[in-house]
Amino acid sequence: MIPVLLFASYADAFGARRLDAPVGAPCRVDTLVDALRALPGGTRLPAQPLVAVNRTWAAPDAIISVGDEVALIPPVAGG
Amino acid sequence: MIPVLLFASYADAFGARRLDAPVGAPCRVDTLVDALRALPGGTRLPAQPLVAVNRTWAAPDAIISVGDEVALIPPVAGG
Amino acid sequence: MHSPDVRHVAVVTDPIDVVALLAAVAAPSSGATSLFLGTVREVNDGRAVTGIDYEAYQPMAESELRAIARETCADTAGLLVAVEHRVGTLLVGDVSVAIAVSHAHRAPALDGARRIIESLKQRVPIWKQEHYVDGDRAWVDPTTSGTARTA
Amino acid sequence: MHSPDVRHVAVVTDPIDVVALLAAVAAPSSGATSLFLGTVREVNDGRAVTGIDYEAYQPMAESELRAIARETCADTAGLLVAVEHRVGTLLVGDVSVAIAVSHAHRAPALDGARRIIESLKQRVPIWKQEHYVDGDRAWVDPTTSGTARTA
Repeated sequence: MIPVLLFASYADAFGARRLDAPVGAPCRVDTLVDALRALPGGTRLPAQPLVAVNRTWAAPDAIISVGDEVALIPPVAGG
Repeated sequence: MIPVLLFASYADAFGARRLDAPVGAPCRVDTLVDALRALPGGTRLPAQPLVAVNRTWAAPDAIISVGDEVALIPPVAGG
Repeated sequence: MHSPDVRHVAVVTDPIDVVALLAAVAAPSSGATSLFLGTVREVNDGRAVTGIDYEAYQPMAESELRAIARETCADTAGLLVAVEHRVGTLLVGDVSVAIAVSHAHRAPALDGARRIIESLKQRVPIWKQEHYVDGDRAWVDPTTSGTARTA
Repeated sequence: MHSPDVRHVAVVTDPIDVVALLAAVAAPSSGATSLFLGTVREVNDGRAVTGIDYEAYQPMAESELRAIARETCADTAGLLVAVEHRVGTLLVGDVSVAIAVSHAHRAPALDGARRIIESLKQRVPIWKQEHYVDGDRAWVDPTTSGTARTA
């Protein structure tokens, strides 16, 4: 299980601000996203949601390690 | 005689903030400038100094009438 | 990465002190200062707005803001930058973001402020949920040029 | 020529109140505000400056500033503008000019402030005499990219 932080519309979609993705580390970012998509509310994710690992933007093929801080990032709308 | 307002480096050049140009109204702006150039300090004017008539930029061939507010404008440097 | 030209970066909940931000980029070497303010406006996409909830992934938002400020300063020697973004519930007229940039000359100061607000909107993890007069709320989604209605 | 979008234009001798200028362009319809400040800096053209005397042809300077503000607002619907230029003796760090522009969106607000400072430097009858550390003084002449020494 990999803990994932959720924000804004994604927190609304999953009904939580944090959840455990049913996948083990190490794994690729896109593997984590697929695991999240299978959870209740996961169908509301876009095709390629943004992910941050350790507070840095992560590509779909980046590797998540045990202990990493992982966040699923909705389309940003600051300013 | 046409009264002329002077500012900044032109006031320094003529040693006055206001003087009477030795020319009668009505006259052209460039005629006024030539008259000013003949006065002590007038050689320090550039080839085509800017002139304002009634607080509006005036072309060399504009006509100055009796009672107009005439100003000789050094290169502007606001901001 | 040490960067003394980035004078201040923060994501805050209190109202932004614009005068303090300007003071943060004041310097005897500065001849021009550009301040950009984002404010909550009463209408968006034709709907009457009463307020906005701003939410941030706080630590990443601050680090992204700081990275933007550093990159901007690195590309233009002599820039001084201070940035704050506010989160929480803001009302119409409230300042949501303030970007202060100073430089010896005006063009770099003006360009710097513009670059920072454009980058901020691209890559800083902050979100806003608009509150409408009819009680509806929606997260703003710039990727669809609109909003995703909730509940 | 009536122009309610030009909220405030003045050539003043007292210090410029930047907060008041921002308040003058605040509106529920505004989503972005751009403020430009010109400040006296300690060095110009490589010479150490202690202060600047600003002089204006006051009534024409105000009418030219107002014309610039009106033309800018006329070309971009929805802009709100407030401008002050200070004259008299200013010291290093003092604000000589402040231009506040607001709009629903950021690009017009940023473009508006830039246009006004550029136009101001072209056509508003204001002059500055720099005071140097060595006691010398000179009127700044942008047409020669330098200064005309006096005395």
